[in-house]
Amino acid sequence: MDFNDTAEEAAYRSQVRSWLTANAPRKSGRVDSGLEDPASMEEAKAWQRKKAEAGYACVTWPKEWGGGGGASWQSVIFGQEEARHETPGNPFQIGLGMCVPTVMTVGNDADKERFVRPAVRGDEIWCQLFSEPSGGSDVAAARTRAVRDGDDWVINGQKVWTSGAHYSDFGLLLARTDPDVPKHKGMTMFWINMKDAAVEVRPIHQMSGASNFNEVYFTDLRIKDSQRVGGVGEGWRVSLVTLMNERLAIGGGAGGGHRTIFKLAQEISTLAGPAAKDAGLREKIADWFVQAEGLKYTRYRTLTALSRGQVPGPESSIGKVVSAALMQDMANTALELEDQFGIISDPDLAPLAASFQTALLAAPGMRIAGGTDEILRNIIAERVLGLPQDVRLDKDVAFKDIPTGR
Amino acid sequence: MDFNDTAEEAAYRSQVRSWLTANAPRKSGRVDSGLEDPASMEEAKAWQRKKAEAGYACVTWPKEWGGGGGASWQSVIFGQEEARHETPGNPFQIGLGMCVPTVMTVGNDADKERFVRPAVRGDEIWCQLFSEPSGGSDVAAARTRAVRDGDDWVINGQKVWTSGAHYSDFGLLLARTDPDVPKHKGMTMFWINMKDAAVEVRPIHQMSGASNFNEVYFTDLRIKDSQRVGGVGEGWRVSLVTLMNERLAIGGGAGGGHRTIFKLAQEISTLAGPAAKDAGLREKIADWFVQAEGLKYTRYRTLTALSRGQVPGPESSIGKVVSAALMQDMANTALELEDQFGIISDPDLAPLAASFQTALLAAPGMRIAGGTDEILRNIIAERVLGLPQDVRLDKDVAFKDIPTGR
Amino acid sequence: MDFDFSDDQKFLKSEARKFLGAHCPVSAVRAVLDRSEKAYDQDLWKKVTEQGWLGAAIAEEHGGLGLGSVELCVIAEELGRSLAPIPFSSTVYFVAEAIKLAGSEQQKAEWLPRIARGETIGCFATVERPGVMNDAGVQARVEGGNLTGVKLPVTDGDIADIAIVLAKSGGQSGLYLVNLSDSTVGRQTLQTLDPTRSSAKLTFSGTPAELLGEIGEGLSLAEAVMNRAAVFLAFEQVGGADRALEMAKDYALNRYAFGRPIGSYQAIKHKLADIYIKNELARSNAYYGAWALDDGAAELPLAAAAARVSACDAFWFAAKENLQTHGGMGFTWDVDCHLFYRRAQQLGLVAGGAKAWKERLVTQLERRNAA
Amino acid sequence: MDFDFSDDQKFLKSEARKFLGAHCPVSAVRAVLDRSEKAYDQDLWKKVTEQGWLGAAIAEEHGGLGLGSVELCVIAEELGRSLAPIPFSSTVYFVAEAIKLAGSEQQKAEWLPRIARGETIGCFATVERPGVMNDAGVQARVEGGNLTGVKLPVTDGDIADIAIVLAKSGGQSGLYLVNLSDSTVGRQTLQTLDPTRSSAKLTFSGTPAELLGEIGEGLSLAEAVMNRAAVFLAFEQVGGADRALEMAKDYALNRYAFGRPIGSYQAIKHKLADIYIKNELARSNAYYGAWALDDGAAELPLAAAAARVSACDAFWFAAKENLQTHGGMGFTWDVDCHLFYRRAQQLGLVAGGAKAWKERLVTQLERRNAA
Repeated sequence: MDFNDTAEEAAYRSQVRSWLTANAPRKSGRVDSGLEDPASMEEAKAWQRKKAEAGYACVTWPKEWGGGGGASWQSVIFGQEEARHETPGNPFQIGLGMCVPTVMTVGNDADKERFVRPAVRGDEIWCQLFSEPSGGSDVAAARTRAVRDGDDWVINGQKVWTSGAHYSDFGLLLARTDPDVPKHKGMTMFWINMKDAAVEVRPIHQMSGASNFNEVYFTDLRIKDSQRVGGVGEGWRVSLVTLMNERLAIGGGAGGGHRTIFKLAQEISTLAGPAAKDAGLREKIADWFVQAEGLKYTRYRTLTALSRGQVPGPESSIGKVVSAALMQDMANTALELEDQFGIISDPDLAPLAASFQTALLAAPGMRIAGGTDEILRNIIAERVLGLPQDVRLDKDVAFKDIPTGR
Repeated sequence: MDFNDTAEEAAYRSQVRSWLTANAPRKSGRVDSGLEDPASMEEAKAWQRKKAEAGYACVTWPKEWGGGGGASWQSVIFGQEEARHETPGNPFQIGLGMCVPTVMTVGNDADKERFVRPAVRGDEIWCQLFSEPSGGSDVAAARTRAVRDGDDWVINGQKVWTSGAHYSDFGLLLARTDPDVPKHKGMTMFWINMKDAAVEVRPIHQMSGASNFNEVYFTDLRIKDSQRVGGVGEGWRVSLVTLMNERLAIGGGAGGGHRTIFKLAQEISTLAGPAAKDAGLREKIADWFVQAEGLKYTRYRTLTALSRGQVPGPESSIGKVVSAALMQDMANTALELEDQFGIISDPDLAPLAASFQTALLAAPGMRIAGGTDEILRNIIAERVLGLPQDVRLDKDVAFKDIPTGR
Repeated sequence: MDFDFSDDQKFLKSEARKFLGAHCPVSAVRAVLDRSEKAYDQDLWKKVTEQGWLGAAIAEEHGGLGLGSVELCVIAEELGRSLAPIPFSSTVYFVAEAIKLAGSEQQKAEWLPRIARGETIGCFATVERPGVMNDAGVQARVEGGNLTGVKLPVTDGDIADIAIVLAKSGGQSGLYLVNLSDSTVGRQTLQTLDPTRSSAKLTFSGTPAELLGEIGEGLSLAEAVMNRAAVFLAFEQVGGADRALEMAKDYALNRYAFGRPIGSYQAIKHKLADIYIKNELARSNAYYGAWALDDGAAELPLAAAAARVSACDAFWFAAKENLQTHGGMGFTWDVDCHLFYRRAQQLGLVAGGAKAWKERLVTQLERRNAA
Repeated sequence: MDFDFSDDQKFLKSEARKFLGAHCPVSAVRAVLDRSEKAYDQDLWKKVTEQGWLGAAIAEEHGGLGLGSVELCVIAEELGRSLAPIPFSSTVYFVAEAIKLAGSEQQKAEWLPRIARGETIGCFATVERPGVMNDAGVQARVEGGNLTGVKLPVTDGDIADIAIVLAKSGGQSGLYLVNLSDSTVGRQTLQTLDPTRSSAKLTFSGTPAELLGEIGEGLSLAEAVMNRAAVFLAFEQVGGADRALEMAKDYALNRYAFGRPIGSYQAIKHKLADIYIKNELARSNAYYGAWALDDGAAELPLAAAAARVSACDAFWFAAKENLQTHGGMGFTWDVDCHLFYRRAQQLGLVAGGAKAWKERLVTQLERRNAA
């Protein structure tokens, strides 16, 4: 148990630091918060290219595919150091974290040759087309149809909750190729060109005002059979490869919130006196602090496992469950402290630039996107603790016969 | 919306008050907390007899069966007024609240003639023999076997969680008469003599030290077919009559706890000063208060419905869910306030005669006995809100083929 | 004892539900949400006026229906269910109640009939900065009958005709009645969490102001008004929470996942049972508040605080868990969950947040225990 | 960076688990619970001594193994898992740590070897009344080297050979080392929530007492000792919480209701997932505490408070929900759930309750934020 580097780690870290100091740009905006923003997208692509050229883009990937050919611990260190700089938004996460690794694991040689290097360099962006309106948490309920037509497939249907669809070049698509067999057996994975005219992307207007997600519609989208990723009917198994890679993407935490609410408390009075001295608030701050710190050190444990070359398990699911609820609770508490004033969401008037009002409107999405609280608890219960699945009525019947309530 | 009596109500209340003042004994002990306590049992029986003679024992039951022949609102008023006196323990509740009403609804004329009047007078006490070790929350999983033998039935098996089995004269027994049909169809209800030598009662030692419940074993207990309550195979439907009557028994609440913890807080310091001024504790007290008051007024609403002759629904299930959790939370908070001292459970040393330590050990039982938190939430979801039952794997198979994990 | 609405009150309730079902569908609420120039639903306001609801608890001699507070509670619950986007609470629960409570005969005769007729929209302006309403927070001053200062947020301040303003004169707090048509009044519409209820910053620069009640009693009168408003608001919150529960239930019955309705999963069932429990407790506490208000009982401050604490908890929980039950659809703009999520905050903050009310509740409890 | 146990530490952990599995089955804990004359498991104490665990974190020059604090944490976690009914925490986390922290060379040389050899059981006696440990609560007095006063509850006070007592002399607080074999010491065993860990009221009537550390530093030293103990206790709590989760899981897998294991119902699955989440957070916070302790880091007070707050929450939640998962069997005497429920309270209170530690945590945070 040691927070200090070994000599080898220290040497690598120092090399990374020098490079970052010399090369890291200042962030001028966030790509993933807006819809279309060519300037910040260009900035993001430029930064990715620069990292790729220095071997820092995908540190552990083989050099022949554009990666750094390095060890897991080097990837961890680069990530820590990069986080100390203001870098551009990252529209490459889904492609490099999930889609491209799937192509690398399951795809054919031509696809690997064609896609990996441009993705690492940031020249091409990918999105993941799994979720559907009728499916929600149930990815295997996909209804988007792919029908064989000679050497082509013709695709019709709709995906939803697709991050970055509007700026993506390619998409990894899970489609139903046989509705007459049980749901997990009748799907196939494909890659598609997002710029095809038969693909329509519509932003989803969220309650927070942002549009981080899209609906994607396919109308007679015609693709080649060579765009298949894995065998016909193997779509579910391929999707598991993709989703397993998702786990490895270790997200940031909800740390520091206690500092913000402390700042608020110093400016505000309760009926009994200064809010910063209010024992009720102080207890809550302590509770939030141990949760945020607990998550932080849980991530350190995961990073330790990663840097030892181990694959972290589903236990990293706890991060979002804890931090989303914490964010919602903290925002609500802050608004209670602001009392009548709390309703004001104008950043020029509300305390701390309305950060708690913003958090209040964003928190519901946090508790849902990327797996609801409920689904994540199922995952923990089943995959970590080994408890049985709930009774499944949808496993051994033809997909078209599964009850849907319609 | 009025807390005041109508003229008729006021007249009845005044009559009840005079009678109670003249007749109510001082309570000298609690029957239901101990195992064998002939003195307090005698006291309880004497009080019941006195009430029966004055028409106050089962206010709404017909006079010919020993009741008061009164209206629901009279029963409500009598209950309110009796609660203002220190009366003996009540070992009759299960009999008069659940078992005897079942006999009255389903039983034959001879049984009614034989049992109702003595029960009202407190001469005979009943217990309810439904739950079994393998069943738990699932009453229909009863395995106690009743096998037909000429004009008799022979009973073998075990019941559990039977309140008052040790002082009861009779029991209402749910037994399996046909294991080859689905679980809900193969049961039959009987009444049995608890003093039969083939019935063995063993107290259950609870973690709190008390023994409020028993195990009851039947070894070749032989009873007459005339002791059947309802038809063969009708046991489940009869048990629903019993359990529906359970709802009508309106329990007491968890009110007043906030007063006790206030008292504690006045004697104790936190790191920041007097506990009674601690904003964290004060917020909790407010939360507990609104829950306890909310329950109290919910009961008033139920009483209003009762006094209008309506049958209260399953919504009264909320009482125990709320008050048990409240009790556990309050006890834990009180112990945290007492800090290191909180571990002392000696009533002579611990604050407020160790009432919070006692509550801490009793609370787990409260959250379980009479329906766990989980089962009560199912009941609310299904019977109040109309949500579907969970998937049932035990409905259309022979009882003996239902998976039990053994 | 009779702890339920009377038959007449139940009839009023069912009529109110029918009326609002017809005249205040969610599309009417969305119209106010989506069109920033639309501060409230003027058609609905007119129709509500015609129903006589504005004057339900105003005496007949002042042009009202002369019903009791309980009847107003019945109406409030239905307004809460339907998220009515009108300045009802400001005008009726705050301003009319303040005038009934503290106004002179002349002030009552002048303003209550206008309110009952729907001619005058009112607003209640007490705070100027983040944090609870307290003496130190009152910077607005009245000198020589003229008010100077800034108040924000003021619900319906952008559309109101009159305001009741908490201000100080000679160091003592008072409530003042102010005609907002005066040219010295500045108004700026505020961006808030719930655009279906408008809010403004009001600036007074020597605006004529008329005392309501006695000087020195401003803060305690404001609190007395808030106690009354808290009970009515609790009914709106219970109405909203019930509707949120119904939305969640309907969705859970009709949305399928893994081949069965999500309402058959315990995670959803128990969540909805918990919403039901909180709603029932809130309803019962609100009933007690209604009784205390109608009866003029000494318990009102305690009963009002209990009603408010319970209702804030219930509506917030119901709104956020209804949204959660809807999954991805829940946080889109087009699905109605966020309307309830926003309104839960609006109602939870408009008379001050639950934290402050818990402190008020416990202070009352201490007094009662000491007595 | 390396935020995990080393291979050696993992080996120690697995050996400790095997050892306690063999020598501290639940039946050994029950023997102490059921037999009031049995204050602790003397056989186990002897065996633990032979393992060298008492001196794990005592320097070799003082007869210990000279391992680090992290190794002691590893042992603590396994002791917590097995609910070991021995005076380990009092003797090692409190008394040995206090002597290491504040003792003179002579005191160290006198007592640490005896502790390491298992000859001396220690106890830590700070409080006299309900509420947090503070200056006003210290009534015990030392005059002329003799201690007079009463301390309760004192964990292991009935079986200890020496006590470290918080008392005042000339109005200043100090920690005092007291030999309990003195005839002026009165001992009364207390009835507590967790009879598997004994506790006593100690009465001193002019008992010889030797200063540990400086006079005037008593309270701050006691807090420093509690910071150290809090980290070790957090590992015991995490161990207990993990075992409670395993019990719940095993029961949920094997208990059937309505034809399927109760572990297939979401109410149980999500409850157990929530226990897991709290346990993992507590483990991570405990790890950080262990590092801060071992490293002598300035963050120790904050890290210790975080470890304790998180561990108290986790063990209490795991213990009560494990019991709940067991249904009716859970609250019987014969099923082991209540042993964990009791121990969760014992460990949660023995170094002071979570509420006080939250206040300590936030005070530290304020200092850090100000720095």
